[in-house]
Amino acid sequence: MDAILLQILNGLDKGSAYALIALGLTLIFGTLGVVNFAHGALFMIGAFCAVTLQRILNLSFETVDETQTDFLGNPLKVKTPYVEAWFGPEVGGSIIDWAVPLAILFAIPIMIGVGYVMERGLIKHFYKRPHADQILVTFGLAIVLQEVIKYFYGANPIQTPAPDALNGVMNLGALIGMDIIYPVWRVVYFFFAVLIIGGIFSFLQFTTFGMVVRAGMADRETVGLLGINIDRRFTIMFGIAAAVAGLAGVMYTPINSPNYHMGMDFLVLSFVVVVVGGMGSLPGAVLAGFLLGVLESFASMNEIKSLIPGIDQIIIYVVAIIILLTRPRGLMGRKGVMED
Amino acid sequence: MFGLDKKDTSMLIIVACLTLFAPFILNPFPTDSAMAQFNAGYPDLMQRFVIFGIFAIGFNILFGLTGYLSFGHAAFLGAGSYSAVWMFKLVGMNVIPAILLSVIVAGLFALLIGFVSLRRSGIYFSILTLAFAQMSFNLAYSVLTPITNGETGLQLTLDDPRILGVSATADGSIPVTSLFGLEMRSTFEMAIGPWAFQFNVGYYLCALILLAAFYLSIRIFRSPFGMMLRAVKSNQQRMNYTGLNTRPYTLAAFVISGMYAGLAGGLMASMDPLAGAERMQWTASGEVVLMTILGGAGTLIGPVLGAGFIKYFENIFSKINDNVLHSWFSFMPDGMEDALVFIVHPFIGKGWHLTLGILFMLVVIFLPGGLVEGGQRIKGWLSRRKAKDSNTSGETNPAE
Amino acid sequence: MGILEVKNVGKRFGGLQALSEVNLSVKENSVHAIIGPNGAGKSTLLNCLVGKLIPDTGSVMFDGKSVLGRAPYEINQMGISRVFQTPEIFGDLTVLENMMIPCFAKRDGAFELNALSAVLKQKDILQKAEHMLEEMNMADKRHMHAAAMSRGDKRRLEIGMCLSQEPRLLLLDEPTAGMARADTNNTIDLLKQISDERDITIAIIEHDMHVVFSLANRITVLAQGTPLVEDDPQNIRGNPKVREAYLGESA
Amino acid sequence: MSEFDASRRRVLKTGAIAGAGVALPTIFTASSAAAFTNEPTGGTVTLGFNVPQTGPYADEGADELRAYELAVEHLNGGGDGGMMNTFSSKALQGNGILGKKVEYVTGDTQTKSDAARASAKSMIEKDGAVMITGGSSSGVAIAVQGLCQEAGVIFMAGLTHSNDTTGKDKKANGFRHFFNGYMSGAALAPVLKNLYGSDRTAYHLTADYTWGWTQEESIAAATEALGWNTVNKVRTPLAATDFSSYIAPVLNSGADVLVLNHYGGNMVNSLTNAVQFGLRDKVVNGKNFEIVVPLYSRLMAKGAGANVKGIHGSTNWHWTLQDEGSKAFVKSFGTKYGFPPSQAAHTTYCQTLLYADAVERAGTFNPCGVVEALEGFEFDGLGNGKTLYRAEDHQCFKDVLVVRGKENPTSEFDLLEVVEVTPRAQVEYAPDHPMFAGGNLGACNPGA
Repeated sequence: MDAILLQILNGLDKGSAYALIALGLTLIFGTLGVVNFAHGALFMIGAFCAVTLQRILNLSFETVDETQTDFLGNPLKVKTPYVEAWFGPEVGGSIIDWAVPLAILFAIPIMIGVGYVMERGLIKHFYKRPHADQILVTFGLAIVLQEVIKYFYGANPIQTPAPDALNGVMNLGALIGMDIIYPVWRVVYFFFAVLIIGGIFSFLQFTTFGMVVRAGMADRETVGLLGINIDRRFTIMFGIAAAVAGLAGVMYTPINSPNYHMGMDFLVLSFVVVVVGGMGSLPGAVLAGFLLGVLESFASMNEIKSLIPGIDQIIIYVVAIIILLTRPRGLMGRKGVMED
Repeated sequence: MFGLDKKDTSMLIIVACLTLFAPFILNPFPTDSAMAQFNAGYPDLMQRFVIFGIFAIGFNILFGLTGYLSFGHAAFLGAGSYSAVWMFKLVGMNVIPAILLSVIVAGLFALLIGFVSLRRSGIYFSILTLAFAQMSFNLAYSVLTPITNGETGLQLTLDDPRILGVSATADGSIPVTSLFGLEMRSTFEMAIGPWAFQFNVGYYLCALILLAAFYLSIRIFRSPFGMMLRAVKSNQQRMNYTGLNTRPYTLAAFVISGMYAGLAGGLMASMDPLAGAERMQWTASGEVVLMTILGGAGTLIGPVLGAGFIKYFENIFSKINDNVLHSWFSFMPDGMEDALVFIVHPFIGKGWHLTLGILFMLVVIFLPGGLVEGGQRIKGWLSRRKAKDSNTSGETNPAE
Repeated sequence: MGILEVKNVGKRFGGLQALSEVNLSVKENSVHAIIGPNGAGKSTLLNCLVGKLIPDTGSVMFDGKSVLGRAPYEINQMGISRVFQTPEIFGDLTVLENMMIPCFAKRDGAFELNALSAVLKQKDILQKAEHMLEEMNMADKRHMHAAAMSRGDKRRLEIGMCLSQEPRLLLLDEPTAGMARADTNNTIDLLKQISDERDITIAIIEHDMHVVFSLANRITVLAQGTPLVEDDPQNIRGNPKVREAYLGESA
Repeated sequence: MSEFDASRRRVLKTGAIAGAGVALPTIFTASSAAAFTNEPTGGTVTLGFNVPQTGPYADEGADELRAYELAVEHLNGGGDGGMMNTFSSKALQGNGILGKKVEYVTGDTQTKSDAARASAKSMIEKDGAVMITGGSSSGVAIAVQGLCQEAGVIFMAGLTHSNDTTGKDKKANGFRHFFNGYMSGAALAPVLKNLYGSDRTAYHLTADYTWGWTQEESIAAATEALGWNTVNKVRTPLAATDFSSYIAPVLNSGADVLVLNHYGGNMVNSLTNAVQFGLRDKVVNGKNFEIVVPLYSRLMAKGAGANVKGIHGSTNWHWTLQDEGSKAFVKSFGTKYGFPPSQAAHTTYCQTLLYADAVERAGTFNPCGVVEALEGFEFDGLGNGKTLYRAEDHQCFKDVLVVRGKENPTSEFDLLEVVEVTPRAQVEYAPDHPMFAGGNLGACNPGA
């Protein structure tokens, strides 16, 4: 029982990353009708926002310590971060420690900016082009973005730890009298994802802006005819979708050390999620994200693996095939979207 | 000729000349010049050009004609490769049975996957094919290791039975693939002045098969079947209400293109008897999509151009290193040389992906019809210029 | 016995009874119009006839054979061709190719793996398609991309494509919807000519009374999913129930 | 036809043409003009450095490439000579190899068998490379080794740790300096026993492909021989990035040691995840829970950051070693590039020197001569103590390092500390050991 609860938790946790990425993808697809293969790259750029902030906070000046030597036998240069020099080791140290949460603030303007430039500079010209062209150009963009990151940050994973205070484990089962040990940061990540998803939904549901966007998603032409400048709003939505992907990336860095190809690792998976959820359906994307996360976790349980060897390698795809064959347009897809 | 009209015949002849004279065309630079780095006329790369050309031609029969975007075609390539290598392991080193088996196995595999996947269309179809291919890849990499040899890839060993051949040659080596005794790896070399050209048996076998595959694809494009496939792409609804059952048409196209992929896989294994699971990964499926669209989907020659373009970058640009750069720019003053090397450095060697990504984007942005459109534009521009020339001369003549 | 016999057909979508107790008999070689206000169930009925929808109850017989449970292409092969409200043609193909495809469907059936012979060698098909293009007065457009034509031309092409299959029943779904007056009259003339010259039954779903009364020799009025009345055009014109159905809708 | 310099290729061809009498194509198959594949006939010899330049191991590949460039510099007499000065064999003169200047070509393996073979083939067919070396994974090493055997060139493996490279898939033309899974197990097990006692229950998480399996098998066998118990061996998909669902069951499995048979990004993530789940703070069966990473790499350890502290593993070589060879190598590498070399850089540098030395001693570039010179070759001064290139399987036998993640690193390179240098005798095994059985070295192939 504990084990099952633990795997459900795990699944929700994995699912929150899938759901966040899929949500952004669906927002872009639903509003702009563009299949964005560079969305994984946005996730990756978000993660590197955290890395960058960590590096900025760790910018150091060097002092030579004659008592120690470096690996070549020269006097050791000791590095002291400016932040620590300015605010004292205590405060400075904790600022550095909180780099990842701070990176949220750092990442939002950057991601919206990246999204804006991408949409105005490139994607805009592809609205009328076939989906295949959109896939190709955004795929090319994804390669370029990840290679640029690789050029500056290298190919190895880069450790970006969570603040010490959030680094331990907590017992989630204490309330119900069970022993469910779970890392604090993962719980934070889950609630963060729920918050973002809730935020996006209420934004679309309760604001005029959101209403226009939803109407535009349903029937772009008609809304355009009403004299509403739908394009400008869609540009903003692209920025928001980029920010969602970016924040998902920022918060993900303590869970797994980011590397330049993490976007590609998530890309295929997030497309499977979006399609299983149903193209263009926001609730579908979120639902499918959590569903696949949970199923993936269950499939990695030893009991299930011993029943069907290798099931954890293919579970996502098996589920995708079953769902698509029984529900032609995914869980919550609309008819006629991306079917030709 | 060959049941083709004049235009298609001349295209076939052009392709035939290009492939048969490829060892010359691809080695334009003298062996010792700094530009020799850009020579692509060595057997392995030439083989890859034509093999991936075959793969892309087949993919284009499905995608270019019916519009069904399969993201799992690499699975058929992989299945073909594995079958061919198993043939070499169990039966013998002749390439003919191996290639035949790989085409058949890939065809059956495609029939199975196509039958299920074609129940959906659009992106749902794409994701179904992707899911099947990724499953094949993941299983081949892990659980199916007894059949696929997992990470390492299926290789020949000295203990293979090879019932119609020998397990090991007299000098204790693994025998090499051959066509009735003609070894695939044997190469004729010819030197003309500072140029060197290599003529490889394996390459010419691949090239002949490419020509056959290309010819077949022209026939399919021009046939009623090809027309039906284009009609499927254009309007399925009208197809159905015109008394035509679209499913068998798309399935036939899927199987045919799967068999092309199997043929490519079989040839790949025949040139180099190894089959790795990476051949089935989604990136490999994506690569053939890129080749086809980049070259020009739905055109006859486009996929072959796209295949050449990508393989050229992968194999030539990745091999340029700073040393080579310095030797190119060595005629310049030191500071300038270093500056140039510094500028070019991110785009070569380990940066070849970056260059490829940028070129993809440029082609897609400015040439929506792919490289073929680029060619047409140049042709159009030239003929306009010619027309203008003759016009102006026509105008000036009376004045004189 | 009509060529098309619809008996007791009912169809329900969730809480909405779209069709109930529909009985209809279309006589061979007649022009039969089905009219009715918006939401009367005309399109649902049509979709039940061509295999796009399967009715919950009742039967649909064409030439003595049931069409229920058959796929659209099978029903078409039985001899029913359909013209859509917005012309459905092969936009990426040339006009001539558009015309050849139904000819192939007629000659080779629902599927034929004819991958090696050249299209241009199929003389009989070419001849037939060219002939039909001439009949439709569009021979000069044969090498044009179908998508590039005017709407009226697309409609003519679609009708021509259906006719080249030599169907026994031609179903038209509001063939003049959204057309200018001149185009509408051309279409009426074309349909008249077809029904006069050919051994063909036409069933037409229409909104526009002008079209209905110019063409039909039998009319069924559908209201709220069920036939109100079936009669000759002159009788329909004066029928108070019909007026009520239409006025009631507009009020 | 009369103007040519002494370039290798041209001379080769001219010679052949002259032999045929007229300028007609010449057939290069067995027993034709050249004695062996790509025989260098000019004033230079070309080596092929085939390393991952794209993909997850690109940084490791870049470090290998640096080491190769350094080795070439030293072979040609440049720099400070590095380990050439400490190497026990003194055949190398610093004038290239056999008097021929060493040139090199580079390629990208992409850590894919296919791409690696394509790249190696282009080096052999286009650039005339007489030796191929490099790589950062066993799949690639085995694939390229097979190719080199067929083509008739020497393959000097780079970083490859699978038992199969010199076991089931060994080839006469292939040589491995790096250690392997069995040696990791043999070196680690006694240290672990001393540290954690002999009454331990281990849980293995293993990357689900051949390298992972051979390492899992080796470690499990070595630890079980010392009294440990293995409670479970769980295979994780290669593509997995989040290992939480595999880590979670460990908590309640009754195990008190977790063995992570992962490498590269997999290792970084699984270790990070395990630490996140608080495994290191747990007490099971009255003992502190421990994590072991059998194959350590400093480059990868960096990605795992503070999580590696106190975690034990094995490594082929580490830059803090204080023998003369290591010191010389670190000095010349560090001076040139500004940071210490990785174990991948070390093994590839050694392989290049070993090849060059073997050619010098054999007096020929002929692969069969090189094979003969390397087989049973015993040397010292390359950083791992007295080392033997065993003739039976072309595996190097040398000391293996057991290392631990350092608690208080003084720099970003100072992540591991050497706990024990396990002597060579302890990691040796019979050539027909079951974990290495099933292969056949075959005969050396000079190609052409």
